[in-house]
Parts: sequence; structure tokens; C-alpha cells
Amino acid sequence: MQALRWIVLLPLIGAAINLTLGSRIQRSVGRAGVAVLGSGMALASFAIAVTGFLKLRALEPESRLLLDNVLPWLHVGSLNVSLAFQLDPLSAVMVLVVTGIGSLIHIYSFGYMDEDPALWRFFGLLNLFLFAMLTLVLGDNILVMFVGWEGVGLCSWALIGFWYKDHANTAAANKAFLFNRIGDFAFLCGTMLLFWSLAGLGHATLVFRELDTVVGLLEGQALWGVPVATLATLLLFIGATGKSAQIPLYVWLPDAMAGPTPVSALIHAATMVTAGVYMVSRLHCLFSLAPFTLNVIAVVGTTTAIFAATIAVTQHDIKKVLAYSTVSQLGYMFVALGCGAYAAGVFHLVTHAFFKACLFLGAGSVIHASHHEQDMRRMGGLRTKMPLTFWTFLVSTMAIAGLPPLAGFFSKDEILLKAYQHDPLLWGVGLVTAGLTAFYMFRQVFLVFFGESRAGASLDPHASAHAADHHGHHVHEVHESSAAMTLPLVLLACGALTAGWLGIPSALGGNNLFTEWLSPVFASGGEHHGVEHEGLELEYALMVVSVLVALAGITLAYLVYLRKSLNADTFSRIARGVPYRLSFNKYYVDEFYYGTVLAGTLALSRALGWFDKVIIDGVVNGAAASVRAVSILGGGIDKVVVDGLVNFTARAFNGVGGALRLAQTGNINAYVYVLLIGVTAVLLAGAW
Amino acid sequence: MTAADVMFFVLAALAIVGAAGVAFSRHILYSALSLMVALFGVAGLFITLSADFVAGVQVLIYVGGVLVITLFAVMLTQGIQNVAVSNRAVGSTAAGLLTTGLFVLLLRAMAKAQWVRPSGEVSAQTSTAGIGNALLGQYVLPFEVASLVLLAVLVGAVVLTRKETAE
Amino acid sequence: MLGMSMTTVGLAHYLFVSLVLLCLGLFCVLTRRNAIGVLMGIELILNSAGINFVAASRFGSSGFDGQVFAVFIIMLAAAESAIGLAVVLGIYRRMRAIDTSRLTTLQG
Amino acid sequence: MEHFLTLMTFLPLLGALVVLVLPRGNANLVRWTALVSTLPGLLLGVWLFQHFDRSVATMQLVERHAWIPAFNVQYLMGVDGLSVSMLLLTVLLSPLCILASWGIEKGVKGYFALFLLLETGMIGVFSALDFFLFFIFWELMLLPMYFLIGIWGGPRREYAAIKFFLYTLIGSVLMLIAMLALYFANTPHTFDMMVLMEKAPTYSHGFQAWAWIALFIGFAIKIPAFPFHTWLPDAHVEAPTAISVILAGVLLKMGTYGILRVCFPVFPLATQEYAFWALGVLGCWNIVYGALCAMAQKDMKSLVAYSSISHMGYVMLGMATLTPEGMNGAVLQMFNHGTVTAMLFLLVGVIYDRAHHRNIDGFGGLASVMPIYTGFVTIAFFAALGLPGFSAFISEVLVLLGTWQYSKPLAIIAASAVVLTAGYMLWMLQRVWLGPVNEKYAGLPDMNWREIVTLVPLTVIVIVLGVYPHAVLDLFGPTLVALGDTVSSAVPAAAQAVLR
Repeated sequence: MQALRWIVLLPLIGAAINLTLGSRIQRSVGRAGVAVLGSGMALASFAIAVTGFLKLRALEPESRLLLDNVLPWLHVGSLNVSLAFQLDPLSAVMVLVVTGIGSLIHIYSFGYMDEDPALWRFFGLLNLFLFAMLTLVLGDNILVMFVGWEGVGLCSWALIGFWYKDHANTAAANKAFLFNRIGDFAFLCGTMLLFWSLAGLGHATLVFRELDTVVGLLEGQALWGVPVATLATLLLFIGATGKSAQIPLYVWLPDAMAGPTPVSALIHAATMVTAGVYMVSRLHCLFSLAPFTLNVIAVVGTTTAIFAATIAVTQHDIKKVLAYSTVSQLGYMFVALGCGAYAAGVFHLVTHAFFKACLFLGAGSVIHASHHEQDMRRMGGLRTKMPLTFWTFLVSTMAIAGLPPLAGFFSKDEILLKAYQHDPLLWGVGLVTAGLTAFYMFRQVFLVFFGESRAGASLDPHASAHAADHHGHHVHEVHESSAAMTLPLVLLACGALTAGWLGIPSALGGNNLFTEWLSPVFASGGEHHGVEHEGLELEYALMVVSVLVALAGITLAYLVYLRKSLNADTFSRIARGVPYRLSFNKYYVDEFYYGTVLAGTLALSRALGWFDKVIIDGVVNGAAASVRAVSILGGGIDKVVVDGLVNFTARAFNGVGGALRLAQTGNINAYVYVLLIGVTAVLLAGAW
Repeated sequence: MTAADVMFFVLAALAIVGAAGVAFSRHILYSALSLMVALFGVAGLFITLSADFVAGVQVLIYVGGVLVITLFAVMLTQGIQNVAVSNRAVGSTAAGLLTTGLFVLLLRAMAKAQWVRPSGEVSAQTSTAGIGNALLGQYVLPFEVASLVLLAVLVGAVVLTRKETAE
Repeated sequence: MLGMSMTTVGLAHYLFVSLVLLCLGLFCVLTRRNAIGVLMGIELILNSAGINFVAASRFGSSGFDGQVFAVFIIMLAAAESAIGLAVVLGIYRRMRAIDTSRLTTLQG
Repeated sequence: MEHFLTLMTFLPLLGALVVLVLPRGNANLVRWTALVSTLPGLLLGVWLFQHFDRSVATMQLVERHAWIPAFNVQYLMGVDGLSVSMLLLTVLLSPLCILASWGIEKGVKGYFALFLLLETGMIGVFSALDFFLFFIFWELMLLPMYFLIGIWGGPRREYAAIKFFLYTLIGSVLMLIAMLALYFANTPHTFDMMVLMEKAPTYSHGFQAWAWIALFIGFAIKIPAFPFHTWLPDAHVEAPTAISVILAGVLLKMGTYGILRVCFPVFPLATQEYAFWALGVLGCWNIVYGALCAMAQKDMKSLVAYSSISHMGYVMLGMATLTPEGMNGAVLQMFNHGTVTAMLFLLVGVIYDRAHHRNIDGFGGLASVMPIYTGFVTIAFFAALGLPGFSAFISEVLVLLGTWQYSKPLAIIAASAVVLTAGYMLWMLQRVWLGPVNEKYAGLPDMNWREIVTLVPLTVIVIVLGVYPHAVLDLFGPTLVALGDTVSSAVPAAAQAVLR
């Protein structure tokens, strides 16, 4: 189907136009011009995606696959890769999420960025991001996916650092790119391992649908004593931890909040960070061969989930809370993947995309209204001033807290169920995380929307004086955002409300449309459908427990932050405040990385730079020393020994030259003398 | 001793004396005049070698051209007023020894050399036509190159001696 | 001596004359401090070469080759003296001297 | 097109002569003449690109004339896929460099004449098939380069020029020795490379070993491979912009080209023996070492110079593998490095022309001052750090793929450089272009049309080759497959006897 390429190309065209001619369009046509171009491309792409989806649905479940082979790309040796796109149920879900939510965020951005002079650049980059993300999800082989994989990294870099005049933003951008690159490095190694292992078996391919059929051959293959499938999947998973912000490479995501809020919503909540989840699901056949890796994924997922949740509890920045919440929720998805419940993971991905995008956009609406105030301690009481924002935010918060019948309830419960079946310990940790999630999300709601307005309030001594100055003068101006911003909010809130109904489990009388839709994809991967034989009682019990835990979290938040019957300080003083400080300072992981990896690399780089300049360029100590010896013998102590052999050679030439120089008197007669003496000597030798 | 032989000795003497004048004269102007004598002598020697064309060229180019520019140069560099400038020679002893040594060496080489004599008596031909044919036949390429060289010399001399413009 | 008799003038005579000219020319080049003097010495050397060529041509069997070369030599001598003198003039104009012992800018 | 290559080689020389006789006062006339005299070469290059037979590995457009019959030296020119790609790079970069040299004010005539002479030398090296002729062109390049750095360079130009000269001269001497040894090793004595290749199986093991090493060191200096690389940062820092471009874009490639052209086919056994250490390990070391050193640099140009060292490591590594992926990747990397690094040097030149220094810490916030410029910089930097969609990604992935099959540890170490490269590139981008505006440079004008025109073709090529790499890959595919086979199928003479 030729149209597939247009899903990808339209945003690219939009990006190309906006990034090259955008500033002119903005000047001549107006700000709306670039916004319409950007959003139009996103919407058009969404429209094509929908038709593709409909076309796909019309097919038999087993043969649901649309292909668009654009161009032979690389055909060298045993490598044969095309620029080709494929639409199957899994990528269809992703494409709809990316283009759908992407379009909404484009529209929102027009309202949010209403004061920014570089609107054209913003829309250009957003479109470029859509292009890259769509390449990632539509690519029919690993290499094309990798193009998107790194492409989203580029756009993420450019958009985090969108306000590049602030040093902190660019630092965050670079951090994001570099941590992603570490993951990409592992991803690349994993790809190469996979490719050559298969090539060794006579099936050199990187195309997903071919991989699905041939990866089984890897069983029994080993490299360095480790099964190839395990090694390859581990490497690929490290790639996923980079992109999807899992331990140990998650640290970039909270910093990435330096970007404009629509960017955080689109890239760092709804789409790009789910790329790792998508990749693992896409290669589920391979991952299913490596139980060890799946266990690692599950453990990393749960650890990340609870780890990030504990950090989120103490943060003051409205976006930081959401960022850690994203990390935590992504952990959930990986738990599902690790348990082999790929469909559940993708389901949570979709619902999360709705409510987290809505939360971010809501937060953006608040930030925008309060003139870029992000500290929750200076908010409060916005419920009445921004009713639409409040209601949509509340719906999404309930969704993420897992209250029925909102989206998060169904997807989270499915994951918890799968986790319980896999290992009750996973479930336990997941449950605690769910409670924490409910707590910190409602903490946020209460702090931001309820109570008295604390705008302009001075903070504890730790807060910077600059922030207080900066915000003193616009206390009274908070009001609801424009329609361009609230419309997407409402639509997304509807999604957060209803998206879960796609996957109502049979236990509750639904037929889990979502899992069924994805079943042709995951059928081959050995997804276990363990629901039936465990009995419905268990399922009900788990649901009730998780809802109760969520309610408990909400109640706690209510008591602490709204009724104030419990003082937050009592919690932060537990065990002399060590847990609080650990959480507030994000367990000092950043400091650890800076102190070890980054400082180590820089020190090594400086050492090598010195080595290069002094040792290599001054070559080999021996040569330098001999030059020194020679010069001492010569009576002069040479200071420039360092530059070594090169200069030694030069000096040697110079010495010989100096000797010869004496002959070079510049006097013509002298030259003739020499000439004649030479001739005479030759004649003497020859004739006598 | 035929008249031709006498001619030879006279001319040879002329050339050598002229050359000696060039080499030993203390006055640059005298050197130049001696050079003229030497060149005439050599031209005469060419005639005795029945190379009348070469002799003509020698007279025309050397005596008429080279010598004149030499004189001009002498005048220009020394100024007309004090042409009687030094043409001093230094290190004559060493130079004399060296050249004498070379002279002896070469003389010896000349004596020892096995000269190949053509079998028959070579008749003297009129040379002008022959040289003309040779120049435009066998030696046409060197001839053309020579003309290029002369052209370059012409340009070069002009460039070198023109009034320097302010740079 | 040297196959030179007073009766028949042969190749050796010419070569002898040429040799004398060469040596005088060299002497001139070696001793002169005046650049023009040096050039004159070179003229002498070239002339001696010319004599050699023409003599060899006369007493050899190679037709006019020698004479042709003599013509070339004369041509080159003319070129050389033209350029040489131009250079000398240039030097003079720049340095107000043509004494070779003072023209040692090229000293290494 | 009987004298195609001769024409291509010597047209710039003709241009140089024309430039020399132009009146001194009119600098613009000189510039335009120089530009125009590089254009025929470019057109011939386009013709070559279209008409080159991509399906065979043999030499095409061969010209053979006796040159110095007494020593059996021939004027022998010809191209295969390998040389064609390098020729294209040369004729492409030359006009752009002339454009980039527009601002040269000192000794304009001399500069452009030398530049055109340099172009003749470069084209000659890539098309000569007679070793003697190759050597002549190789040396011919050296001289203009020396003067271009030594006269038109920065403050320490003389030091840099002499260093460059001495280093390369040592390389030349080694090459000369190996060349003469090869000449005398064959009867009848010959410099004809194709004959030398045919006779490859007859060379003794000892001879192959030392001649290979001599040639390798000669070429490695040019690449430049660790530890012979220290001339490069100095030369780059001091050279004028366009000369840096040519130096990094074309001259460095001659090292790897020479290895592929001479070392590989003529000494296949020695290549098998030494490739792992001399090319593979050293290349890998180059990659990581260059990247780390680049991170420590304070001068933009020397940072880019070290990044060149790092990127050329990929070429060496790819060649070492002898796999089709690795070798194609290596040669593609040669081409891509030529275009990408040319962009980088041109861009550094743009800011140097305005601010007259290149200190990384001395700028800040140029993005607000010079948006178009920053756009190009971003593209070039991301291309250089191997972002997919740009050409360098393809070559690096191919090299890494080939290497993985060859040696996994090497591949992993080499791949780790993607992080380091991103690190120093982005760090530099952040320090110079992003952040708050440095008031000192708030008034700098953005790029002018001439500068944009020099960069647009390169940008287009970098992007097009990222999407459709076969435009270039097809050129040398068969050649490299044949070359790889020649080397890997060579067996020692003793074993040959057993086989018979």
C-alpha cells in the first residue's frame, strides 16, 4: 500500500518547509500559517493512518499486514535492507497513538507557544519528531527502526533545548541525547549480534516478519558461553532502557522537562519514551527465547516503577512529578513485557499516552496561566480559576491512580494480574507503586487546584531568591487557557476516561478487544493466556485490592495536603530525614553518574589530550632524552626537548644544514671555486 | 706553412691575447674592449674552419649585440662620469693555480685521447646552405625552442629592467 | 707534441686555443669582483666551447651538426648576457653595487 | 574520450598557468579564473559518474604511453570504482574550496595557482596506475601544500608546514624504497601496478613483510594513524580554511587509498598477516583515541582535526575486515568523511572569518546571532556524529557490521565511540552556538550567499547519500569485492605448490 509512506513523509515535508522557510512564512502569512502547516500535516497523517487502520481491519486477522516498499536502501554483502514500511495491528496501534495524540498536541502548541518568536522552529521540529517516530513504528526492519530510533533522539535533543539561550536547557538536551546514545550503542551491538548469528545460520535478515520466523533457529546458539538470544535481547533491552528511561539510564528524562511542556507531553510521556516498549513487543519472538532477559526486564521494570514513584513523592516541580511518574509507569509496561504479557504492556502504553499527555498538557495549561511558574508550593486554588483544566486534570489523575472505570484501571490491573501470575513479589511491588502513584498524583491535584492560592509565596530558605522575584508581579492574572489548549485537553480526558474500555477483561464481562486485535501479532510469541485456569476469583480479588490501595493512597494525600490533619513534615523526618533527603535528591544518582562516568571520561579525555600533546607529539621519551643528551653535550641545555623526535629530526636537518650553510656564502665566485675544484677532482680521478 | 696556417696563428694569437686582456685587465672598460678583440679572433678562427656562417653570426651577435649591451651595462652601472672604476681581482694566486691545474689536466686529457679521424679527407663545404637545411630540418624543434627562449629572454629582460612601479 | 706540427694546422691546434680561452675565462670568473666582469668571463668560456664544436665539425664527419650547435651556443650566450646584464642592472638599482663580494643576500 | 583522465588531471594545471599570467592587480579576475578552471574537472567528474561501468571491477579509461622507456616507466592512467569515488570527491571539493578561499587577500595569484597545481596532483594520484607516476603525483601534491600552509597559514604556520613536510617526506622515502624494491623484484623491471599485482604470488614472504610495513607506514602517516598523527592537528589549525578542507577531505584519503591500491593487491599475504594489528587494532585505537582527544581540545579546528583522526579509524577498521560490508563501509566512509569534514571545516572557517579566533570557550549563543549558520552547523554536527539519515551513518554501520563478523571486541570498542563522538560534538555545539548570547559577538553578520553556496551542495550530498547510499556504493562495489577476494584467497607459495 503506497499510502503508508505518506504517513511518514507528510510530517517530513511539513518539517522541511517549516525549518527552511518557516521564519518567512511566519513573517508574511502570520503565526497561524506555520501552525496550520504543522498541524495540518499531522492531521493529514492521522487521517491516512485511520484509513490504513480501517483497511487493516477489513482483512482477515491472520493476514493483517500492509507493506510499502519505498526504496532499496542498502545491499552490501549479506546485508540487504530496504526502506520499507509495514502496518500490522501492533504498528497500527502505535501509529494511531502517535499521529492522534501528536495532532492534538500540535493544536495545543499553537496556544501554548503564543508568545514565542520561533514558532516556526517549534512546529518544524514537532513535525520532524512525528516523522522520526512514525519511521520508528512503521519501519519494517531493524535498521529503518533504528533510523527513527535515533531520529527521535535528535528531535528530543532539539526540543528539550528549544529555549537554547538558557544554559541549563541545553545541558539537559545533551544529557538526554548522550544517555540515549549509550542505549543506542547497546542496541547497535545487539542488532549486529542478531544479524550475524542469523547470517551464520543462513538467514541474514533484519526484516521483522522474517525474523519472527527464523529467530527460533537461535536456540542452542551461544557466544562467549551465553546463549545468543539472551545476549542479543539484553543488549537490545539496554537500548530500550535508554529510550524508555529505565534504570540505569533513566536520569535524562526528569531533566528533559526543561523543554516546552507540549514537548514533554508528546515526546517524554506519550510517544518517544514508549519506543522501548514498542521495540520489545515488536521483537517479542526473540525476547520469548530468552527467559533470563525477560526476568531482567521484569525486575528492572518493577525496580524502576517503585524507585521513580518514591522520588515523585517529594518533588516540588509540577513537571518533575509527572516526569518521575512517567518513568514509573514505563516501569509498569516493562513489567508486563517481562512477564510475557506484551499485549498488556502495549495496552498500558496506549492508555498511559492518553492520561499522561492530558496531565502534561494540563500542567502546561497551569504553567502557562501562571506565567511559567512550575513550583507547586506557589500554586493552589486553581480549581475555580481554571475549571476545564481542573476537571480534565482530575479525570486523568484518577485514571493514572487506577480508579475504575477509567483507562488506567483496566490496563494497570491487567499488568498486575500478569505480574501476580508470574511472581507474586512483582505484584507486591507493583501494588505498592500503585498506592504511591495514587498518593503523589493526588498530592499534586490538591496542591495545585485546591486550597488557597499561594502564588508569589516565599519558599523555604532553599528556594532561590531569583524565582521569588521573578514571580511577584503577576499574582492576579491566572485565568483559563484559550480554546486551542482546552480542546485537546478535553479530547484527551475523554480518551483517559474511555480508552480503557477497549480492553475490558472477560472477568468484567468485556471481551478485551485490544488483546484480540493484537493477538495475530503476539500469537507466535508464545503469549500465555493464563487467565482461565487461574480462576476468576483471583482476578476479582486482585482488582479489589488494587482499588483499595489506590483509595488508601488518595486518602493519605487528602489527609496530608487538604485536611492537613497529618503534617507532611512528620513523614519527612522519619529516620532523621534520610529517606526524605534520598528521595528529594533523587538518590544522588545524577551526582553518582557525574562523579564517575562523566568525570571519568573527561579526565581520561584530558589525560589523553595531554598524552597526545606532550608524549606522542614529543614522541617517545627515549628519543626526547637522547636529544637532550646530545644538546647537553653540545654545550647548550635545550628547553624544548618535549617536542621530541619530530623536532629532533628537524634539528638534525638543521645541524647538517648549518654545516652546509657555511658553503652557502652567497658569493658567486665562491660557488665557481667549488664547482671548479669538483671538476678538477673528477678529472684527476678519471684521467690520472 | 701555408697562408691559411699563418692566418690561424695570427687569429689564435688575437683571440688569446684578447682573452688574456679580459682576464687580467684592471679596468672594466679595457676588459670589454679586449673581449671584442677576442671575439673577433674567434670569429676569424671560425672562418679558417670554413664555418663562414657561424663566423658571421659571431660577429653580428657577439660583437654587434652582446658587446654593445655589455658596454651599456658598464656605463649604466658605473655612471658615465667615473667609468674608470675598479675591476679589481681578488685571490688571483689561488685562481691562477686552479686554472693552471685544470689547464694541465685538460691538456693531458687532450693528448691522451684517441681522436677518431674520418677516413677520407673531409672537404670543406659552404656552410650557410647546409646549416639552413639542418636548422629547418633535423634541428627544427630545438630551433623553435630556441626562438621561444629568446622570446622569453626578451620579455624577461624588459620586465627586469623596466622602471619599478610603486608596489 | 700533441700531434701539433707547425706545418699543418689540425684539430689539436683549435682545441688548444679553445682550452686557453676556457682557462682564461674561468680565471676571469674566479677573480672578478665586478658582476659584468664575471659575465665577460662566461662569454669567453662559451666561445671556447663554440670553437670546439666548429672544429670538431670541420675535422669530423658529422656534417653541420657542430656548426649548428655553435649557432645555438651563440644564441644562448646572447640570451644569457641579455638576462644576466638585466639582472645586474636590477641588482645595481636596488643595492647600488654590483660587487659580487657584497651581493651575498642569498647567504644561508 | 581517449585522453579523458589526462584531460581531467591537467586541466587545472592549465588553469594554474592562466592564473599566473593574469595581471596582478585584479584579484577578482584571478578568483573567477581559478573557479572556472576547476569547473571542467567537475563536469568531467559528472560525466564519469554517469558513464562509469558499475558492473565490472577492471580498470576503465586506461591510457598507456611509454614515458621513460629506458627504465620501463609508463604514463599509465586508469580508474576503477575505488579511484572514481575519490576522483569525484576531489573534483567536487575543489570548486567549493576555491569559493571558500574568496577572502584570501595576500598573494592571490600564487595562492590560486598553487591550489590548482595541488588539484592536478590529487587527481593524478587517484588516476595513476604506474607506481612511478603515482609517486610523482604524490610528491607533486606535497609542494603546493607546503607553501599553502607555510605562506597563507596562521601564526605558527612555518612550524606546522615544516612538520607536515618532514612527516610526509619520511613517508615518501619509505614508499620510494618499497617502490624501488618492487621494481627490481620483477623481471623485466616494471612500475606497472597491474603487473605488480599479477606477480603478487611470486614475492617471497620476507620481502612482502618488510615492503608491506614500509608502504604501510608511508601511507599511515597520511591517514594519519596513531602514532604518526601529530602533524595533522598542527597543520589543520594553521592552514587556511580551504586548505584544511582539502587536507581533511582529500589528502587524508590518499593514505587509505594507497593501502587499498597498493598494499592490498600487491602484498595479499602480508595484508592477511598484518591487517588485524596494523589496520584493525590500530584503526580501533584511532577511533577511540581520536574521540577522547577531540573532547579535550580548546580550538574548534583542532577538535575537528581529532575527529578526523577518529573517523579515519573507521576506514582502517573496515579495510582490515576484508568483508564486503567492512570494505564497502570503509570506502564509503572515505567519501562521507570527505564531505562531512569538509562541511565542518568550512563552517569553522565561517566563524573564524568573522571573529578571528576559534576558541571554543570564547563564544556562546551564536544561534541567536547567526540562525542560518547554526542550521548548517547542526546538520553537519549530527551528520558527523553518525545520525541515521545522514551519509556517515551508513558507512559507520557497514564498517561496524563488517567488523562484528571479523572481531567482536573490536566492533564493540569501535561502536562505543558513537557515544564519545556525540559527546564532543554536542558539547562543542552547546558551548559555541547555544546558551546566552556573548555580547562581544552580538553583531556578527549571518552567512552570505557565497558561503551558503559552498555548503549547500555538501549538505545535499550528505543527506542524499544517507537515504540512497547506492548512488556511490554501486561505484566501487565490484572493485572491492574483487579486491577482498584477491587478498583473502591468496595462499603462500609453499601452499600453492602443495595444491598443485
